[in-house]
Amino acid sequence: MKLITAIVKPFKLDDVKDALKAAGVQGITVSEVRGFGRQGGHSETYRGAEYKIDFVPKVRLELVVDDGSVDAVIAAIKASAVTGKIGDGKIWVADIDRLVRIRTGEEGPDAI
Amino acid sequence: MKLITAIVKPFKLDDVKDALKAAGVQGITVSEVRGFGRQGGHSETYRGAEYKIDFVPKVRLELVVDDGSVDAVIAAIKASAVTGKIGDGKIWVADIDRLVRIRTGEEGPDAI
Amino acid sequence: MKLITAIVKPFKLDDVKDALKAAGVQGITVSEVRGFGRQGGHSETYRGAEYKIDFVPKVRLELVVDDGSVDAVIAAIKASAVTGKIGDGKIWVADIDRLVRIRTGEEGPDAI
Amino acid sequence: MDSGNMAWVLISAALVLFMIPGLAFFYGGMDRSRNVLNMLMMNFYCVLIIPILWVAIGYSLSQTPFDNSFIGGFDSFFLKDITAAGDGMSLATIAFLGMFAAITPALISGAVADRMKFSAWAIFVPVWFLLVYVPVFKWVYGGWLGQRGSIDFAGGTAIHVNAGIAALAAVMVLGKRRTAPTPPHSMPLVMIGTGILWFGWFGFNAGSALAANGQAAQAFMNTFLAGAAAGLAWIIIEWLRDGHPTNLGAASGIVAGLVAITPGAGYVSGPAPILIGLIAGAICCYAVRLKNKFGYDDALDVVGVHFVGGLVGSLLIGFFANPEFFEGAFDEGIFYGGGAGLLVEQAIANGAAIVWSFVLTYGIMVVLKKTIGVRVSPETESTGLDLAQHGETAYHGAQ
Amino acid sequence: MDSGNMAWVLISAALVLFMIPGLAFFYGGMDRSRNVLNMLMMNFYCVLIIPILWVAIGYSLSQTPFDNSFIGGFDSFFLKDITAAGDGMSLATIAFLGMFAAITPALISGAVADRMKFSAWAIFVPVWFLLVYVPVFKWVYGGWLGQRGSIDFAGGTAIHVNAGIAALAAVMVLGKRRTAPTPPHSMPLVMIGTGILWFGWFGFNAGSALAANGQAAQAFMNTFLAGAAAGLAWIIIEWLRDGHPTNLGAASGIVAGLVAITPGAGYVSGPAPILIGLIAGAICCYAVRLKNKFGYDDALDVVGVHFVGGLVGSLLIGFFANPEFFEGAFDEGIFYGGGAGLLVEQAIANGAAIVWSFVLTYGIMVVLKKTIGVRVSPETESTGLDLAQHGETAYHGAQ
Amino acid sequence: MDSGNMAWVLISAALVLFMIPGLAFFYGGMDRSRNVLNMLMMNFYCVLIIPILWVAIGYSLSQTPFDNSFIGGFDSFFLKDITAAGDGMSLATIAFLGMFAAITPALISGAVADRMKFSAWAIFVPVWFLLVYVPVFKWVYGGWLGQRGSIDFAGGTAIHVNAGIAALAAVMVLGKRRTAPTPPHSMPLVMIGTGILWFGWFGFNAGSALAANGQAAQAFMNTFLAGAAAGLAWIIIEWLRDGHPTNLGAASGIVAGLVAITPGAGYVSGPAPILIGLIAGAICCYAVRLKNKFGYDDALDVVGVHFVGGLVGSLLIGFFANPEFFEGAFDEGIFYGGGAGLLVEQAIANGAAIVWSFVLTYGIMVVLKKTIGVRVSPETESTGLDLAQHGETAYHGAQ
Ligand SMILES: Nc1ncnc2c1ncn2[C@@H]1O[C@H](COP(=O)(O)OP(=O)(O)O)[C@@H](O)[C@H]1O
Ligand SMILES: Nc1ncnc2c1ncn2[C@@H]1O[C@H](COP(=O)(O)OP(=O)(O)O)[C@@H](O)[C@H]1O
Ligand SMILES: Nc1ncnc2c1ncn2[C@@H]1O[C@H](COP(=O)(O)OP(=O)(O)O)[C@@H](O)[C@H]1O
Repeated sequence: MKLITAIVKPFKLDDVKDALKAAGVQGITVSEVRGFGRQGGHSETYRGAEYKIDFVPKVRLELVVDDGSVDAVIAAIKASAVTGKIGDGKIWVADIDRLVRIRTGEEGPDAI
Repeated sequence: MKLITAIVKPFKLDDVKDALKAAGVQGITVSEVRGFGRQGGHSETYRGAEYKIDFVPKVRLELVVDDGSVDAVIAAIKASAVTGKIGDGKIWVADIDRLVRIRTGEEGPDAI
Repeated sequence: MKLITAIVKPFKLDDVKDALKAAGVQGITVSEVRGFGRQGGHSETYRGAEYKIDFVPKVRLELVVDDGSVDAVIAAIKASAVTGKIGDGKIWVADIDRLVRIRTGEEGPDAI
Repeated sequence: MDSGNMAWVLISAALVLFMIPGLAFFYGGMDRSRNVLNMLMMNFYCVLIIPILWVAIGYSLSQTPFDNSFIGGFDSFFLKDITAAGDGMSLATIAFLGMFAAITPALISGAVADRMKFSAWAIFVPVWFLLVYVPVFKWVYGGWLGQRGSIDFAGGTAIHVNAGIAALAAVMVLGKRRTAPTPPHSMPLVMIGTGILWFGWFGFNAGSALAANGQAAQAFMNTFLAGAAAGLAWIIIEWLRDGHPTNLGAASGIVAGLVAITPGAGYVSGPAPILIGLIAGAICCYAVRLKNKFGYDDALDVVGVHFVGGLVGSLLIGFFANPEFFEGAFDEGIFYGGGAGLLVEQAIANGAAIVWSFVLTYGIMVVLKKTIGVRVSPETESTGLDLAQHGETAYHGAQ
Repeated sequence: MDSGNMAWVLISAALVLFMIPGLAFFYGGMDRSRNVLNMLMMNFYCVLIIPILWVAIGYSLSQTPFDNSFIGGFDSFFLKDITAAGDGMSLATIAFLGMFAAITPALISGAVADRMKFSAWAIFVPVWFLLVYVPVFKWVYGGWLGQRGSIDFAGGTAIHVNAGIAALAAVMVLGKRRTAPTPPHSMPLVMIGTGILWFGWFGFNAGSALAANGQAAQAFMNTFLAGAAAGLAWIIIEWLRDGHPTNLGAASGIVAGLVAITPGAGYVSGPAPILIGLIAGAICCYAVRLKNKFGYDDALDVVGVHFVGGLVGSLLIGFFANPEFFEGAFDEGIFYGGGAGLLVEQAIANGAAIVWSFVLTYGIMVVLKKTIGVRVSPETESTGLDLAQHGETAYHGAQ
Repeated sequence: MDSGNMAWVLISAALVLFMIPGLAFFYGGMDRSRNVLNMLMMNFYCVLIIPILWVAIGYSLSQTPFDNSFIGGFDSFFLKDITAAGDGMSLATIAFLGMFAAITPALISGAVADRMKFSAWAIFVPVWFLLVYVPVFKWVYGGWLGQRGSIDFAGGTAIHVNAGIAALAAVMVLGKRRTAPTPPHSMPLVMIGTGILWFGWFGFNAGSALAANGQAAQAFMNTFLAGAAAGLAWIIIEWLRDGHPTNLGAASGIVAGLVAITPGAGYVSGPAPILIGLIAGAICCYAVRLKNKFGYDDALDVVGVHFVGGLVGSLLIGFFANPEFFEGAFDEGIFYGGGAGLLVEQAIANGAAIVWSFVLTYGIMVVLKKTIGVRVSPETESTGLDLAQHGETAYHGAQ
């Protein structure tokens, strides 16, 4: 099994979720994060003083999937999260040894 | 060393923490996340309009443990986080190459 | 490629970010987390009742880097995040199979 | 001079001023977190620009000479000849009315949320004030609509119907949001706004007696009862229909009831405010869903609450107006044996205000659209107006 | 008619209305984030249902005929014969008193936080109002307790002691929360509530003079000083005992001082309000810990602050009552040479209110428990009342 | 007795009390989330300690005997001989003035944010009150500065200039923050504070007429217009200079305008308040940047807004003072043909206040620094004052 982590633009979350659903994904864990990258941050001005905000809001998705689904999931995220503008985010994949469903104790792909 | 990630119901956090403490765990990192899964979301109604909230609040725990502790930790989480109702969450385990304690520079299991 | 995860004290975030920039890092994803560890929590008192707060605020950084940069990045984080006081945090490293830049579809080290 | 009346008008004016941030929080809490500052700014902006315009020219055009029927003149340009000398009561009254002038365009902001360029809003507000608010105010208070015999105690027609129908015209030109509506980002902020609004509304309605007298007491009592009754009606319907009584329902009902009692606040009595509240609360609870049927994107339900609530309340005067309060100056309500005369006048007054406000607002918006544009870019709509339009972010978390 | 008195009573009534959201925020901020909307709703609900009941029947039963000793009648059913005619002062006064009626059950909400079914609350409030508030109010104001010679200027016995002891009875039936108490989810919201409460309390206390006169000025000054002194006492004790002066301590002390000065606000003077504030602040600072000793789960310390603060303040009148303010209508306080007579009357009045309120409240809660049930499900208690009871969530983050 | 005046003074006093939490939220919202409670506490503390000191000794020292020029005496120690008897107007006035006494040191808190030990603040406030506020207040109101012929209607010199320059002295001793300034942690909280401040300021300024008369109406109108004009000026400058009109700009401009109109509120009329607002808004919009040039760390711009705004407003009286309001008691303003006499007196009055306040404040801070210390530890500065100084955390998220 693999853990796919994706960093996307916050306003794309709904699109990505729908695309993943359509691709058959049954579980996702999402968190609010802030990203620093090529996109650069922005500046805000309060009483004429500029504050450089280096970190911009992003959303982070984590999905555990079985090995065979990785390509489809990545494709779905790419298609739904892309705007073509800098800062669209990343997807990375890591190996998972073990997965447990807490409710039933099931392990492995059954637990996905 | 292994990185154990667990997604649990927010109101179970204290129980899980206590169980992990009892199991000898010395460090946990926790974050607020939102989960999408079989549990489904809920709907909220504002001025008669229904809003489907797909993501429900969850808590995410990360623990780096030495290889020998994985089973005990998983057992502790399972026992303390379970309600038997859908949405209890997942536990997954990944391999860690290296662990450093920032304060001392210690590495490996000593740094846990 | 490697995924470096670091847990640091919140007020050190700016220093760490600057150190990582200086070390040539081009992307970081940051999240607010709460940590439980040797540092212990703190207690707060409301109307004379003590509340034990076990989890203290921490910041979690994630960076995907190529294998050759791991040491430099760890060194940069260590140097910039250390206060010498308990609770300075951890750094851990895991293996990444695959990395995709959503905007361009680039994969591997090019996508960093 | 009567110091009690002065004290009452002054504190009432302050209460109405306080309603403007109250409205901002009521709307801002309902909005999404990346647009809340734009919402607050649209409201606060009204109370920066309108006061100046009001004393410069608005008061004059909308009131003096008092016997003009359609529009005033320049007699009181910059409050010429109106001083604190004598009892200062006219100065106090003008300040009080200035608060109404400021809050009326602010009401519209809720409809255009999430997509209107602030530069367009910055022009819309003063232009709308001069072309729509000022003449309608004149017609209703001393002008032809008032002279014909319609009643509007504290601004049902002149303020709520007027702003409510303008909101509809504005969103018809503006178009729908590209992003889906979201649940309120902060219900506590909504409730802070609601609390301030109700509190301030006692000044709005009971202050409109322009004296601390029996009519003020009646308007006060009515403001208390109608807000309560409408809030109750709304949550009961919700409970039966949707399964839950909600905070937003209570808040919306309270506001709907306050809107509905506004036109008749000083002219109805006994159980009338309760009935008006119950009716308005129930109707508005359904009216806020009309936008789905008709397809206009009134983001925070300005039409469903202010237009509908104001219209319902204004027409109900035709039934409930108690002649005790105006000694023959108007027809009594149907329930006091007055026949349909007053009801017809109420309909005419609202009809005239609706037509004028709708047409002019539509026109102003079209001109703005064709010139500087009225919508932010799709990207700004996605990423938030606060940062793009104001260079600010509402909340900066852990620091 | 005296327009100054009218202005003062009206603005005071508005101030008391504003206290209800203030109380909601004070409690809501202290509550956990998944239950804050339930807390707000319990409070706002009171000001939807009680106003209607108050004018329908509550005022009549609790006041007219004025010479009844135990309960009024139906003479003023739906405010029959009470109109704005003449000076309208009685209408204003009834509105003012209606605000008190609305806020009293709201006080109880803080005790039952985190576990009470909203449907049970929705029935509890009107029933409690009719069976407990109305008679106790009558007894104290014009009824047998007042006739015997006890003093309650703005509602120490009738409101704070009454609601405070009811809170105790309610939680005894309701039982303890299954979840551990949590620190306040938003201290800024608590402080917003505190600010509004203190502001509004000037209307509550000084408005109770029902005129803008010297007694009102004295009650105003006392409300200022007692709030300050009690807040100061509380944070000093905290600083010495716990190592830190806290915002919640300041807020709690202020409220405790305001509660304690309420019964005597118009009857004490000189340094008395400072002493009453210091004493009440210190006692309540310890009293909020009693629940741990006795094992009742008064979530947000309604007993420790309102019952204890109200009782302390009411008994202290027996010492501090200055006859200058009532010319023989009551015994003077002990420090004015009056003997223990007044103190005894204060004890009797509070004793009677305590017994009646406790017993009836307990009974109402038991009946509710046996019929529709008073507690939410354990699951709702774990996952939050806002969503389960109201279908709403207080905060929707980044959108 | 005039009940209208009494009603007006009492409600005005309540409004000023409400400004203190308003100020706390205005400042607290601007501060970072880990220090917001310390900011709130610094403000609330003022209204716990000062009221007691005010009636104990402050009023006496700063007013009676009225003909003292430099400092009062002990005649009114604990308000001796001042009772509610007669009309109670003096009691009401003393409560009203007590609110001013409480808010003045609170203004300083914004400058010392993020680094001052609360224990040092707890001593600073009462000492500063006695050594700085009390004498300057005496000099301005009835003392030598007033006798010479300077004007300060509602506290431009005595309050804003006084607190503003004290803020400068305090931060010079305190030193700069170790941590970089941060953007406001909650702009909605800032705007809640702004709304409350403007609302309350009508009591502050128009209440200072101490009667509900024409002068109060004029002060009210001026408070409305100057706040609006200054807010408008600020956001226009921002829009042109920085590219965006901001909420914080609107809020800051409103406050700057309110500060600037305070000294002349009851003595200027016609378009003067608009001009004063525009000028003050524009100047303060630039003045808040001075700290960068001169290197003092005035965290939340107390100097740039209160000192500069107060001074500008006070000097502009020299131009705009309308003799109609004081019948020869002072020189008329230059625009009324009065020559530079009044302007010179204004300069002298402010100069005297500035020197006294700066020197004494500097001295108090140095003594505190050398004894108990004025700064929190570097670690506390990094990790937050709320937890270290108050054992509290502002927000507890999902629970
Ligand atoms: N090396 C990296 N490791 C972890 N997160 C990264 C990395 N690079 C970028 N990110 C995340 O992806 C987001 C987008 O990256 P950015 O460089 O701005 O643009 P792009 O995705 O177009 O390359 C960043 O805000 C950050 O959250
Ligand atoms: N494949 C997955 N990858 C990542 N997180 C998942 C996955 N499936 C479920 N989760 C997380 O676990 C939570 C519970 O999952 P759910 O399917 O609702 O019920 P259950 O845990 O009983 O199977 C989800 O809300 C989500 O946060
Ligand atoms: N085994 C672990 N797994 C995951 N996170 C940990 C672990 N141990 C510590 N942490 C994180 O690191 C933080 C600091 O750890 P702590 O034990 O307090 O001090 P130190 O870093 O000095 O060893 C914790 O608050 C927690 O967030």
